[in-house]
Amino acid sequence: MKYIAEIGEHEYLIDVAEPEGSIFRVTMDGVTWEVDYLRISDRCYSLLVDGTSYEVDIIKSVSPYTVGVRGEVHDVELLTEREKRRKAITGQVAAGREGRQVIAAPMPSKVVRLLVGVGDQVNAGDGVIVVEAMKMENELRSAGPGTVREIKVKEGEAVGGGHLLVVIE
Amino acid sequence: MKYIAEIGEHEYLIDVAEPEGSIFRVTMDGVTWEVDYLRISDRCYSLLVDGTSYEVDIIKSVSPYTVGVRGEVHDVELLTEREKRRKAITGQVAAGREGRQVIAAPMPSKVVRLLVGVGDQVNAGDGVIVVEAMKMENELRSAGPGTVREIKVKEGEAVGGGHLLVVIE
Amino acid sequence: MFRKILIANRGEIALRVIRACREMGIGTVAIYSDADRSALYVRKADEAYHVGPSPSAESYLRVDRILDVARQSEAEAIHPGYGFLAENPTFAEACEQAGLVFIGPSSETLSLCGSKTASRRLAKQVGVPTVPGTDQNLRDEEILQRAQEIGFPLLIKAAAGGGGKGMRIVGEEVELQSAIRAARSEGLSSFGDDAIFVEKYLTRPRHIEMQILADAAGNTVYLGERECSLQRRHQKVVEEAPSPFMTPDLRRQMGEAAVALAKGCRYQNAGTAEFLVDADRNFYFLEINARLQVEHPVTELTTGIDLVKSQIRIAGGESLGFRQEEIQRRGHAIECRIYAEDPTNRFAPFPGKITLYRPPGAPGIRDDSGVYEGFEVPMYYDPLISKLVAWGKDRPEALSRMRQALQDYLIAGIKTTVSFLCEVMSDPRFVAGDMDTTFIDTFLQQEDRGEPRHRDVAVVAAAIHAYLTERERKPAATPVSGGVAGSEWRLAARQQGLRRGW
Amino acid sequence: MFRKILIANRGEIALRVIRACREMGIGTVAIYSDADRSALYVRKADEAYHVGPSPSAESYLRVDRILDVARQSEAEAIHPGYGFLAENPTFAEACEQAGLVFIGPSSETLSLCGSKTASRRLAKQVGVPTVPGTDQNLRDEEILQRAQEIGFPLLIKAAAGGGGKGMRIVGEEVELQSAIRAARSEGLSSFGDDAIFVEKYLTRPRHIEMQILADAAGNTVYLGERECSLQRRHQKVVEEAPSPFMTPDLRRQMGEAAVALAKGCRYQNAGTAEFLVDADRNFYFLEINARLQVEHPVTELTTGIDLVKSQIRIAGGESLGFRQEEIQRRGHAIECRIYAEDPTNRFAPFPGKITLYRPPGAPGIRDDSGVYEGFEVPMYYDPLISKLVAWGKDRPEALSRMRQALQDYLIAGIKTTVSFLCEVMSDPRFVAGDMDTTFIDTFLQQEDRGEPRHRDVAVVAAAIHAYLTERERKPAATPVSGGVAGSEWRLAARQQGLRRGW
Repeated sequence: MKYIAEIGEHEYLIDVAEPEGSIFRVTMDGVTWEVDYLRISDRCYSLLVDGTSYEVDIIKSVSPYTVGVRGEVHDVELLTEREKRRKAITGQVAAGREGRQVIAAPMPSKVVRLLVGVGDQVNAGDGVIVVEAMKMENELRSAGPGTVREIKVKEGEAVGGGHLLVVIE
Repeated sequence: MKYIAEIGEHEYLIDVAEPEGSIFRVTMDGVTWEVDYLRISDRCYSLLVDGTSYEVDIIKSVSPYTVGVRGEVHDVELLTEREKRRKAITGQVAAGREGRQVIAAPMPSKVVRLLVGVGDQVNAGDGVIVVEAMKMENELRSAGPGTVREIKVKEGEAVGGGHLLVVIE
Repeated sequence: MFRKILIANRGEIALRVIRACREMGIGTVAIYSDADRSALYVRKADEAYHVGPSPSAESYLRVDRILDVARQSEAEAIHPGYGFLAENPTFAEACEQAGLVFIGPSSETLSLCGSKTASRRLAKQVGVPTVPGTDQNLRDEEILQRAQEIGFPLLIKAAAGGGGKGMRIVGEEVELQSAIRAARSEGLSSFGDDAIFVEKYLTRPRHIEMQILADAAGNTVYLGERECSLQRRHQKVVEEAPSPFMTPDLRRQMGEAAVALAKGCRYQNAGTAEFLVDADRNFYFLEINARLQVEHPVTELTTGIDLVKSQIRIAGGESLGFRQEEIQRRGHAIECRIYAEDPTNRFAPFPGKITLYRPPGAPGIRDDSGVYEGFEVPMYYDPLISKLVAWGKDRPEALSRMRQALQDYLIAGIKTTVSFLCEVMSDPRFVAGDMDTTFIDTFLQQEDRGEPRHRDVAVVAAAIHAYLTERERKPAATPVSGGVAGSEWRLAARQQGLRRGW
Repeated sequence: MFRKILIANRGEIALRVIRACREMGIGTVAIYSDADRSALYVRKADEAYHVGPSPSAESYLRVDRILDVARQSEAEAIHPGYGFLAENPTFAEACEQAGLVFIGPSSETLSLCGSKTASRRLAKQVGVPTVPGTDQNLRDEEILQRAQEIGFPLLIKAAAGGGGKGMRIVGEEVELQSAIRAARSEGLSSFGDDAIFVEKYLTRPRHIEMQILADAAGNTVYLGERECSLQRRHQKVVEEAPSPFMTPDLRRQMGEAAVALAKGCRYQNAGTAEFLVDADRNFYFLEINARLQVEHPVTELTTGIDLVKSQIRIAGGESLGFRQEEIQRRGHAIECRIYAEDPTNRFAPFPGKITLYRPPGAPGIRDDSGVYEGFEVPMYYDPLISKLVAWGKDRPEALSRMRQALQDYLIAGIKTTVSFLCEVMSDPRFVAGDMDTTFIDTFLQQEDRGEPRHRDVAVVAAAIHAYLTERERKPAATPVSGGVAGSEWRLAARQQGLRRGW
């Protein structure tokens, strides 16, 4: 199975061969790693690589994967070649639609104040909406210029994490 | 849903009504318990009964259930009426076959010595087979008199927990 | 002793009090809001009662409902924890009137400690220094005169000010006139009030506090200090005992000051006197926290005294049972507060469901946590989810244990401050014990946080996981081995087959 | 200090050593057999190498393979843990010859401590009492004479005996002649040898041991005793420090005896002198355990000294760094050994897969465990899976904490001794500190273990669980609420709907 891995600004070509028993051979940019693996639970692995022992936790189990290893946390985007092509196209489309922005609640919270109305012009950095969680207010800002197209919530409303709040185009 | 519960020498008639929201009404020998329940995980519940809080762990999830509550561990056999009838019949059959005994490995272990051969007569308390685990030998004995019908293992063999060792009739 | 105690709080501190009660054989009554039905402390209490919807104002701050539950459950005393109603004189009084013992100081003492003016007056009476200055409105001439007495640098503050507005630091006398004008004008434009006052400006002070215990007979002792200089938004993030800055002499002085303050307000139960300490080891009293502190475990680990059980015993009328000179401190303890906050997004709160939870455990490690795997951290309350505490025979040992414990602490599903605390624990200034209240802000401005070392392994692991996940989706394919599940015999056989013999 | 240490052991003690090394910044090399590929310590080590099949003789006892791994991984020292090769002079010597530091005493010292005769000789040399008697074959007249010297009660033992056969307790002189005849005859018929000897019989002695530390320069200190009288099949099950039976004077005497023994055999590193103590507080040396003891945590918690790190420092050539009079003990610590054994079936070993695992955590609680949820406890090794340790400012506090911790400890899938230990902790004789080496056998003969209190709740819970399990099997039915999963908003709404308003 071939993947393109993106981590920070780094990109790797990955080839995972069918495992033999407990041994995976993973080729990464031409270098082959021989990994003795053991699945401890759904989300935890014990990996032995040339004797070096790694306990690895898959903190987020869909791409971009979040991987914990020896106290470090890494976000790893893994794409098949087809997904990579699709992403490139989508990226172009998104770029073409210039600044369509969806502002979502970063965590479960309560809408404290709407700072804009439908039709308002906003610039990059302008405050759009204020949400509150754990007694802290959090002002969500526009990443770029645009016009407020939709407001999906009311003041005082409680929303879950990821809930759509405002659409700006 | 109606059950017959057996715990130690005690037997109870149980009726579990369909829950309303988080409230279960469970009738036990005519007395109705109102239980505010919350499932914490597959095997763990928080129960509030008239304000008293119980954290309950279902240690074994098939009947007889093993239930942990406030440091106590209880084995609870739960049968529907049909299962109860079936068990009564099976029990009679088993009793009718008088002393058919299956000796199984109580835990993963190694067979150290066979103390009997096929066709041997044994009495209650006679040693039948010696198994070893964690450097301790464990002699398994016959619960009643009979003749050794089958020996399913060899000396030196490693067996899993529950593995059939010897059949005595 | 009490037969039953109601805990008027939630989260880790409710659990902490429950544990103390269980050890003492005292029954526990928990209260919970809608959001906390699934909380760990509700399961661990002997009894638990619902007191209202999720917002605190409708549940944990509802004195009437809490007293109803106390009556209904026949509790004899109420432990308020910290926060919520812990320092509320009205609540303490309501308990007293309902015939319940409030585990804390009297309502009169709470009132005094809650008033900045009364506290300063108390300090003056018992001869404990406060930050020199005045909170009264002053005329320009008065300010010029007071500035001479206080000395420079000093602070000009708008009386109605806040959040840094209407505040001017004055380094030398020549700057004074213009600073007065600026502060008055900013006060007027921002708050509609040009009243100002002066206060001594402490350059990079340390925040050090002193724990005291006082019984009903007036026996009052200090248990040593806690260094709490590491703060963000006036919220403590790391505390330790003893302070690396402390000297035996200063400890005695500050301890005796704390005892004098406590005696001066007829303090009963556990309390903490907070001080600022400048680079010359002058200390200035700030206020008394008239309750159990969040960071009480570092004192427990160094003195061996259980503060919660002491609180309950004192409230039950028992005497302290030990004298000042019998208190022995040993070793060093550090506490890291684990908050549900996103360090990569200006520490925005991050409630949500904990999908993986693996707390550390090792010699010297204590984790006062209120959460578990599967728990939904509510958005309504303080983001503190756990207090990780490490004890060592000295500061380096405590630090090395804390570093390992933080590295082992796995919390997924929400963002937490674990990785941020990991970095703080390795900061050279922190390791040297060189900190003050500006430490965290300075630390956060540093860009260089070191290169990750295990990026490659993370990529390989992600690839293996993706491969296996894909295979599971197509169950027709050859089964993939390597799971823990299944008989160990098979595992052994497989591995033997794979390895070349020795 | 060493850069890398190989740990020639498995389970909880391997993990314990790994943690000490991590704190010291020393790299760790683990070894594992087939059965231990999935063990926790393998994941927590920096490196891990396979050394053979599951049986110890083919893996953890294979000196050649272990030294190969040490060379391959460039380890500089070997920590042997306890058991396996820990007290094997051949292994220690092989390490020395391979240029590796063996973290323990020299091979000569190990040889001496491993010989009962040499140990008794050493004790005589340094003037430490042993159980009076002789292990030589004696003629009848000699026995009559020695019996007078030793006093009654005494023990006649067949030299070739064992397991109680050929052994007679003699209470008074008149019984002596017939006892001699019986012992000789039983010896002859059972072992084909009528040689016998005499030994003083100690009525219900206590087993108390003394921890020592000795550095390369010969600085030797004692860290206080451990009470280890609670044993089953000569296996310790509960240990504590200090002993409830100890007096300051006896402690000093036994401590000085332990130091004299250690100096007498040029002991280096951590070691333990084991003694029997009779009701009159006479003590008799048994043997030196020339390694880290399983029960070392109770000494660590009372002295504040990390014994594993001390071992490593001493092996690295560092001096102790403290003198006898600087050692301060504080409070009380108790250890309960959690074995994978079935207390309802004569404590038969019970290996298998751990399906649920929830270790306790609370102030004063330390859990030295080597397992996790999902781990298959192998059948090949010692059944010890965890050591639960409680510290308190005094014995009652330590005990109350231990009771709560045991009650909170959930291990499912295998049988363990947790519930048995729970009962021991509440036994009136144990609570009173009145124990000796016969305690556990006596305890097990008691019938009355108290009525369960929560049988009804268990039945109700099982019924609810069965109901829900049945419902899940028929997904067409109305969905049943009550799960933690899902949005908390829904949860809140549901509960509000259900409750009558306040």
